[in-house]
Formats: sequence, structure tokens, C-alpha cells
Amino acid sequence: MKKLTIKRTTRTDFITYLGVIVAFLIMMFLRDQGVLNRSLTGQLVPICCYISMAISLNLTVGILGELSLGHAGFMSVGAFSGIITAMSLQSTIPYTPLRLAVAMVVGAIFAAIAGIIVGVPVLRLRGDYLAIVTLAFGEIIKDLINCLLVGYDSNGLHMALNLTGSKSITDLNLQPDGIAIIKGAQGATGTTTIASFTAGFVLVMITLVIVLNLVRSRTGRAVMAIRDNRIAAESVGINVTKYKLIAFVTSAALAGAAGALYGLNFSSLQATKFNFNTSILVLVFVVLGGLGNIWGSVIAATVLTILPEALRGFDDYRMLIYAIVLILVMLATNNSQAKALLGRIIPKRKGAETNG
Amino acid sequence: MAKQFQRGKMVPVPSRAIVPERDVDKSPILECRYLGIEFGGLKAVSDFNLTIGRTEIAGLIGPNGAGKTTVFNLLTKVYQPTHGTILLDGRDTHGMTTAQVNRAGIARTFQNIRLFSNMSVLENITVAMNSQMKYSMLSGIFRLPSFWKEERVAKERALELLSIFDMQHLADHKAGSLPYGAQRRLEIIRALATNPSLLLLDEPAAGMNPSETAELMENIVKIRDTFQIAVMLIEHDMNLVMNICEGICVLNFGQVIAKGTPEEIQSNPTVIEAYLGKKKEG
Amino acid sequence: MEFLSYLISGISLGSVYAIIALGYTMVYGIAKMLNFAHGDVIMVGGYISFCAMNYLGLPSIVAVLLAMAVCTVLGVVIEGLAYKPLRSAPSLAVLITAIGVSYFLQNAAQLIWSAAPKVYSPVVAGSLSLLNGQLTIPYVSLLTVVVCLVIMAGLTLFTSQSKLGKAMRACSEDKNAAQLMGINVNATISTTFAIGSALAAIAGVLLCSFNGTLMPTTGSMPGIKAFTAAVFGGIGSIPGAFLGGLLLGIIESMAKAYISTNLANTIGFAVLIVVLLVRPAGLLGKYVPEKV
Amino acid sequence: MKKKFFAFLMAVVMVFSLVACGGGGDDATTDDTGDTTEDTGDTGDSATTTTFKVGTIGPLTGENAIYGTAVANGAKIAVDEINAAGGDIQFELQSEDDVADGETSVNAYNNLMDWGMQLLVGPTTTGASVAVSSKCYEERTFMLTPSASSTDVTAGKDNVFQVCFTDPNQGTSSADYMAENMADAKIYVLYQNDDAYSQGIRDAFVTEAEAKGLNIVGEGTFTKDTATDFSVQLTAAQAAGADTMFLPMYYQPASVILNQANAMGYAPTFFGVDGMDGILTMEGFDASLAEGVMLLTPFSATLEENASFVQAYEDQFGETPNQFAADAYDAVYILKEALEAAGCTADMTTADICEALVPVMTTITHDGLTGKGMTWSADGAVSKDPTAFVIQDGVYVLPQ
Repeated sequence: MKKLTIKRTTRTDFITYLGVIVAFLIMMFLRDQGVLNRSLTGQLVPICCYISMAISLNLTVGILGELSLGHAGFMSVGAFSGIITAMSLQSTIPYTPLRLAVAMVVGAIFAAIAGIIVGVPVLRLRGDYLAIVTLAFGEIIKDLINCLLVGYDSNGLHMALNLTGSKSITDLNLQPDGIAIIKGAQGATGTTTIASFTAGFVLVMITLVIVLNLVRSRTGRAVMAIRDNRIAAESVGINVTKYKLIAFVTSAALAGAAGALYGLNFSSLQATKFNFNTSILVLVFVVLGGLGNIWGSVIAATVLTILPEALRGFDDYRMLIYAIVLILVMLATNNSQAKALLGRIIPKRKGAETNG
Repeated sequence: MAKQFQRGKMVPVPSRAIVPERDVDKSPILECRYLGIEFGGLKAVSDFNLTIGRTEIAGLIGPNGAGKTTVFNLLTKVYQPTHGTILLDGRDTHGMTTAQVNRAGIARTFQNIRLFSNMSVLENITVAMNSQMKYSMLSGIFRLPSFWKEERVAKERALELLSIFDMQHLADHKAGSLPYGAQRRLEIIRALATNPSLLLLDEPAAGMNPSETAELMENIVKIRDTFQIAVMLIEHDMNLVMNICEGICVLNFGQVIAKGTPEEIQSNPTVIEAYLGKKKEG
Repeated sequence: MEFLSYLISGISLGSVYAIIALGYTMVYGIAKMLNFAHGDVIMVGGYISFCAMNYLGLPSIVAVLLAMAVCTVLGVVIEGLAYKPLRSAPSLAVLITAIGVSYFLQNAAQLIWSAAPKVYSPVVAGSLSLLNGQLTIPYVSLLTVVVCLVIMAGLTLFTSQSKLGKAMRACSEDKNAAQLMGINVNATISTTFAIGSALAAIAGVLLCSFNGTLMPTTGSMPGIKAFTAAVFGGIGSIPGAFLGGLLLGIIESMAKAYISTNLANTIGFAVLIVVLLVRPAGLLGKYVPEKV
Repeated sequence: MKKKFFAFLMAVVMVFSLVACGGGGDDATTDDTGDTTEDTGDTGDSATTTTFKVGTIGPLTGENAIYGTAVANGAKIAVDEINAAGGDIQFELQSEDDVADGETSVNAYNNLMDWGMQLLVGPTTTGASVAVSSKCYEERTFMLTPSASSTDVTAGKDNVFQVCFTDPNQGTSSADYMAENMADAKIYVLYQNDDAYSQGIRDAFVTEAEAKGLNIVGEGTFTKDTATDFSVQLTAAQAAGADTMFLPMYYQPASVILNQANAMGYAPTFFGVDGMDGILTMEGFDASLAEGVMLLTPFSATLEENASFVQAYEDQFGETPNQFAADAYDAVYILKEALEAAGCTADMTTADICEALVPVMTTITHDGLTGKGMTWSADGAVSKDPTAFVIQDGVYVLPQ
């Protein structure tokens, strides 16, 4: 019994890694063979980003047990800092994969800093109050980036915050050789797209390794203890604030890396992309995939990213059907009667279910 | 003292366990001086004075609502006392958080069980060893040697602790799925895993049948003897309290009304009136 | 003088938030769920009244009543089909379902009424001119404030005096205990949704009158703002929702006027964060520490 | 259990996408074989009727759906007309939704490419267009956007062209017009600073206005989330003594501004740009509010010469077309003209058509709904004259 269950945890992890690797290899093979249609090919990188987002949010919502409605804000910070990095380093680091990696690391760092700034005050709150404050922070980050003007020229990086609405990119006084990287509301336009599916795969793998290993280490145990019972966790000597912050900041950093990859996959990106709806979208992945269930997040993010595209055949009814599917799936997986029905069809597994 | 026990006999010191040797001087492990708390002007506990010896089993009794659990909450800093001082091993715990108090040496169980119910039994124990483990978050993520080493030690020690209550076979069960009695026992093991010098048990026998209670009594004594720690317990089961406690403190309306050996308490008229008398009525 | 007119516009904007927040807070108080579809019920209320006035030529009061009737039915249907089956499910599952309902309503509205924004002529036209025309207050603003006060007073009376209102409060305190006391919890929750949705219809009419425009997405941002307002004042508290809505409106208006129009939202949200850090349960909310 | 469920769901979606994929493949093969047989059968016959696959992209759902729908509808009318007329060039049209989002827009583009699209009329909105235009540039797909007006859309991409004015062009023209006709106006600029279109026009306007010595007494901004209450900005404008208000924005927020200004009793001259077009046809809009509003726009639904298009649109879609529909309608005709000029046939690959069209675009001159004698420069921008209209009694008239 003992060995069996311990193995189950490792086995789930192993299957998750293996599944992602196999999926990557199959997709690479199909793409190289030209079998994969362009629609799916074009979605490969975004799917990787959303998988990463979902896994990282699962760390906050599923493992830490705190509802965050502003996860897209961290993605935004990562995306724009990543874009700035990649665009500024164009001549310094001509080797694209390295530049991409640096941009993603920088994105992760900035998102982590944002995570600390948000987390320190916010994590003292509980439940729905924490949710609304993360929502508020997401919106604040969006508004601030909307005011951001960034350019790069031979003199280095120029930045300004257009708070009054009277500044524009010309106020940065760029040299003639300069490039405007972020133009306030117009966002980043003319970004050199250097993201690749391989980078996306690496991102997903790194995210998986970090989150799964974290969860199975003393840090992850402490975080889950806080989720299960905060008072008991304190009573066994766990510094609740510290571990909450660790989980929250790790989650933000991973979202930042995903954001950087996402930002460098499109030549144009506006801060409004990362609004409340995107945060909700990622939350839907997490809830649908199962709280604390990393493997579920991977599948849910993939399926729900492809779904709206697969529904294109329904024309105007596309998003309506998406909404109906969403409601039905939630009812089917959470209603006790529907669960019982499913349970009769699929015999329930015996033994201990451990988190993973 | 009601009974004498031979110490360190019943279970050998676990092979890899880090059970620190305790000095044998007779100085008290816990001293409360004029401890008190007010909730909005209402004195829940006031002028609570108590001293517990290093390897003493002490009982805290009193009618419902007397403030017993509040005393535990004060000792563990779930509530910050508004009056008085708590000295743990001679150190003032003023300003410490619950977690810091635990690391300083006080561990507790809860009246309404508070396990990490979605985690396995083993994880419930290893999580309590968190502050004794040293490997960093990065070692955990990258699975450095320190991770493997400490995790193995922690697991072995957890299994040894489980063996006190013969619960090794439950190690991989989800804590929330355990039967009630096992959950209570697991809570005690979890508290022990934090390596305390004072163990606070809040109604450990609640909901247990007489044979389970008898076993529990044996185990509490065994724990004290094995780990050489002080135990303080809140309990309504007078049989348990009178049999294993060496000193008893009676609380009523937030104030200590009597202190002494079981024999003294049993014959104290104030106690009989305030507590035992009431109990007969109810 | 400008300050006064900024203040007045803040108060009227705040009153709109407050009415929506009242609906939010009621549903939250009893069902303990964040009903993200509330904003979209408001939008439906707006469309129904718009159609009643513009296509059927009904007088505005009839249009409002019709909108209330339709929204009440809609609210009960949504509750019955989407939320009731999840009564015992984790709150996040209900939250996601509410988001699904919100998407559904928006897209259905787009299919029915098209995406083209409609111009919503205020239910009450004209404005009050004070101080030799230096200060003008649209009648709609006055109406909004009055309606908001009336609704708040009505709700307070209702929850404290009527049998049903007491049942609602009992459910919000402890569902199991309420059940044991013979209260039909399911029916009470459904009633709450009905009342909340009827309020949403009124809010829809006033919101559209205030904005002067109507789109399938009209409800979403005010919905979020009202949610913020409800939390601001202490979610679950009726006077709290009113106060929170009003303050949020005034803060936004003042921030636009004196700090930066770009950051009006940001400043509103920042104040919310500060308030929550000082008072973790909002301005009028009760902070209940966990019992150990 | 949940996992099993997901495995099932995943399988369903996989089937979906495989069907989509298979469908695409099938289309391609039938087309290919069809073309081959045609080629072998009609070798040397240049008069073959050929059908080009044209795609449009725009927000058909979400809050910007009005623009995308107009583009899809406008293009459909043009395609129907051309096909009904039965010339050498025939079009097959497919419209995809992008919710005005860059990512979805690229997805929509890829979807159209799977379908076999040869020419792109779109995307509708600027942000999405920038994302798609760089894909088009890389993959050599000819792109003609009806309505994405930022210079970022075309910058550095030789195969991307616009039907609408560029934002700077509009801002500059507006400032020039004001300098000529209303030189002593006290101008208050109110714009949406989280919108590329609005910001772009405002930037150019302010630069040009300074150069021409116009008197800008104040500036106000709003964002998408605060586009419902303008009382603060209007009060500020009134306090600043502005008698002219420049509104570089779409008609929806503009209608709110007009309403609220009216409620306040504030009546400056409102001056709009092409996005303002459509305000009169908004359902429920009180045209008297727009009395005296000036706007620079290339298209007017009330002009005599556009009547047949407007009629066709109203018959088919039950709405009055706005400028987006007209731009898309023009775009299809421009494509037709360019294809004819370049002598393209439908069996050419997307990239070949692109290479053939790029040099031709700078040579053709097109008369359309949105301008007479439209020409294009190599950087993709259109050259046409905006007309200043003033709204009187609910119709556009030329100002005296």
C-alpha cells in the first residue's frame, strides 16, 4: 500500500513530464511533415504560454488556496519587460535563442518583483477580499503600462510615464537610430518575433519541474499546510507570510516568463490584452483542470485554447457555444448527481488520493 | 507526585532521530505570571499564574467556558496576551508569533481537530519538521543531495513517531480520511514532530471510548518518558486527569481557583462547588 | 464651483455603482458567491427597457417594470439552471459557472440585439440649473440618488422586518442552522436572486440613462466596479454597499478632475487596497476572526 | 475521474481539430486537382473565369463587434456585386472573428490560410493588424486593411496597404482645416489614451496645431473603462473656456459625450474625425444633439452617390452602413482593379499574387465610396481627400 501510493505520486509526475515531451515530439514531427494545419501550428506557442500560466496560477489557487484574479497582470509585466529586453539587446546578443532566454529571465524577474510588491500587503487578506485586491492590482498594472513610453537608441533606454495624457513617444527625444518599443496605449508594435515552439516546450518543462518539485519539497508541504489549515500550520512553526509569499512570487515569476514568451510571439501587443478577462481565462483553466492538479491544468489549458478556434465553424455562435460548454462542464464535474452518474460509469479508484 | 515512572524505558531513542538531550536541572520549563486577556473589556482570562516542570504532566481543568482553551491560545500566541508574561525556559515570549513560539518549544493539538486533511499522514508529520529541516527552496527544486538526505531522515523519523501509536501502516493515507481516534493521535504525533519541550493537548480523549482512553493515557506517559518533555492537557475525563497528571490547575470564569496534586484538587471544596458540583447537575 | 460639479457627478456615478453593489452584496451575503453575471443581467435590463420604450413605445415607468419582470425571471432561471445544481460544490466552481453565464448573456445579447451600440435616451430628460446656470445637475442624477436611497432603505427594512428578510439573514449566517429552523434555504436563495435581478433591472435603466449608451458589454465594467464598491464598503453589508459605491464614484470623479484621467480607475482601486489593508473587512464589514 | 473526463474532452477536441485539418487538406487537394485539370484543359486560354479566395478578419464578437461586422458585411456586398456581374475575376469570401485581439487575429489569419486564402482584406483594428501584417510580410500574403489606420501597420512592409487614412494624416488634416477655417478657436482635445487610433490622431493633431499656431486650451483623456462618464472632462473644458472640442474617437463614446454635454447645457463646436461617422445612424440617437457637429470623413451614408451601396447594405443587413463597411467595400474593388492590372489568375499561389500586386498598387487609381482618385504610395498609405462635413438636420452637408 505504502509503496504503491508513493509511487503513484512520482508516477503522476513522470506521466506528466512524459506526456508533455511526447506531445512536443509528435507536434514537431507533424509540423515538419507539413501535416499540421497552420491554425494549430500558429497556436503552439500561445498554448505553451497558457499552459505555463495555468500551472503557475495553480500554485496560487490550487496549492496555496488563495484566489487570484490578477494573474494576467504578472504576465503583462513579464511580457513588456521581456519585449523591452529583447528589443534593446538586438545588437548586443545576435543569437536569437539566447536573447529569448535572457528576455524570459528578465520577464520572470520583473514579474517576481511585482509579485513581491503585490504580495506583501495583499497576502494578509483572506478569501474574496484577497481576490478583489488581486483583481485591482491587475487593473492597476494594466493602466500603468498603458501610460508607459519606452524607446531605445544609441544612448540607451528611454522611459517616460504619460500620466497626464499629454506626452507621446516623440517626447522621449530618441536619436534617429532609435526604436520606439512601447508607445503607451498603442503598446509594443514592431516587436521582432523570436518566440519558438521549442522555447515554449522548454518553458513548460521548466515550469513543470519547478512547480512539481516545489510541491514535493518541504516548501510545498508548508504551503499546502497553510491551505489546509492556517492555524495548525502556524502551530507547527510554519511562517505563514513567508511561505505564502514564496508561492505567490514563484507563481508570478513563472507567469512573467510565460508573458515574455507570449509577448515575443506577436509583433504587436497592447496592455489591454492582459485585462481581467485574461486572468479569468487562466483561472478557468485551473478550475477546470482541477485545483492542485498540475496535469489537469496542462490539459485544460490546451483544450480550452484550441476550443474557440475549433468552434470557428459555428460563426456567430462560436462564443455562445464556448460559454455553454463551459457551464455544462462545470455542472458535469461539480454537481453531485452528475458526479454520481459519472462515478457509476467510471469505477472510482480506491486508496489514497494525494495531491498532484 | 502521584506516580513514579521509570524514564526512557518504553521506547528506545529513535536511531536517526534528533532528540536533543535535556539538561536535568529542576528549573521550570514554563512560567506564566499574571497572564490575562481582555476581549473588548471582557476579561476572558486574568491573573493566570502557573509553573510547569521540565518533565511534568500537568492538567488544566474547569467547566465549559472557563477559559482553558484561551490559556492555550495565549501560550501559543494565537491571541496576544494583554497582561502578564510567559517565560518559556526562562525566555520571555513577548512579541513572538505562533510559529516562533512553536520553534521556541511549545507544540499543541486542537480541541476541534485541525489536521492538514488533504495531505497524507506522512506529510502531516514531515511538514511539522519544517523548521528543523535546512535545505533551501532551490535545493528542493533542483533536488540537490541535501534534499534527498533530509527528506529521508525526516521520513524515517516520521515513521518512528508513527510507531508510538502503531500507525505506520497509515502513513500514506489521506489525513482527512482517517477515523476520528486516529486523527486525534496523528495530531499529537504532528505536535511531537516539531520537537517541543512543552506539549499542549486540548481534550485529547474527546470522543474516545474507555479502552481508547486507557491506551491514550499510557501513550501520554510514554511520550513524556521517551522525549523527556513536559505535557499540559485540557481534559474533561477526570479519570484520565487524576491518573496521569502530577499537577492540576482548575480554572473558573477565567481565574485559577485551585492548584495542586490530584488528591488535593479532589478534596478542594471550591473546586467541588464550582466544577464537580456543576458536573453532577449537568 | 467646479469642485461642486465634480462632486455631484461623483455622487451620481457613485449612486449607480451603489445600486449595482446592493444587488451584488445581497446575493453574496446569502449565496456566498461572486455573481459575475450580475453586470450582464443589468445589461439585459437595459436592453429590455430600451426595446420597450423605443420599439413598443411604452412609457418609461412601464418599461422599467417590464425590465424588472424579465430580469427577475431571468435571474431565477439562471439560478435554477446554473447555480442551484452547484449548491454544495466548491465556491470556485460556482464562480467559473457565473463567468460562463456572463459570457453566455453577452453573446446572446449580441446575437439578439447586434453589437451596434444603441443610444439610450434618459428616462428623465433635462437638468436642474442652479446658481444662475453655473451648476447644472441632470435630473437623471437626482433620480439615481433618490432611487438608490429608497432601495437601500427598502432593503434594510425588508431584511430587518419581514419574515422573508429574516429568513435571508438566517441563511447568510448559517445555512444548516437555518434549515434546521424550518427555513427553506433553496427557496430563500432563489428569492434573493429574484430580488437581486429585479434590482439589476433598475440599475440597468439608471446606468444606461446615465451613460446614454447601451452595448452587449455595457454591464461588465460597471459590474466589476460595483463588486469593488461592495467589497470597499464591506461585502454583505447593505449600508456598506451604498457607502462603498458612493465613495468609489466620488474618488473616481475627483481623481479624474485633479490627478489624472488615465489613472482614475487605478486610483479608485488603490484606495480600495489601502482601505482593505487598514480594515480587512471593508468600511462597514464585520471582521470575524477564526475561532480556534 | 476528472482526468478521465478530460481525456474524453481532449479526444473530442482532437477530433474537432483533425476534422478541421482534414477538411482543410481536402479543400486544398480538390482545388489543386481542379486547377490542374482546368490548366491542362484550357491551356493558353486566358479568358478563364477564376475565383480568388479573399478573407476578412475583424471582431465579430465582443465589444468591438460593430467594426468587424461592418467590414465583413461591406466586403460581402462588394463580392456579391462582383460575382453577380460575372466578370473575369470572381471572389470567394470568408470572414473570421478576431475579437480585436492580436493573438486571435493571427489565429484567424492562419485559419484563413488553411482555407487557402489568396488575398486578405483586414484585419479591422489596428493592434490586430500590426500582429497580422508582420505575418503577411514574412509569408508574402497580400494585405489590404480597410480600417487599421496606424502607420505601424504598414511601416516597413511593402505588401501591406490601407484603404483608410493613416492616423497622422487625419490629425494633420484636421489641424490644417481648423487653421484655415476656424483659426481663433479655443480648442479642447478629448481623446481615448488606451486606444491606438485615438492616440495616433491626437499626437499628429497636437503637433500640427502647434505648428499652425492653433490655440489648444486643454486636453482630456479617458480610457475604455471610463468611457461612460465624461462630466469631469466636459466641466474642465467648459472651465477652460473652450469653444471647440476636438474628438478623435469612434462614434460610440462621442455619442455619450454629446449627450452629457447637452445635459450640462454646454454647447461648443464638436469636431470629429472619420470614426465619428456612424453617429447619426445609431439606434436611438437623437440627431438634434449632433446639430452643428463637424467632421472630416471620406464617407457619408447620406450622400447621393453612395445611395446604391447604402440601399444594398440596408436591404441585406437592416442597418445603415458606416465608414468601415464602405472601406471594406472599396477594398474588395481595389483588389479587383489591382488583380486586373497585374493580370493575376486564381491558380497563382498566394505569394505570387502578392509579388504581382505590390508593384501594381502604386500605379492604380481607384474611385470608390470613400474617395475619388485614391492612389497609394510605396509605404502602403492611401492618398485621398477627406471632406469636411457639418451635420445639419440629421444629414451631412458641406460647410458654407
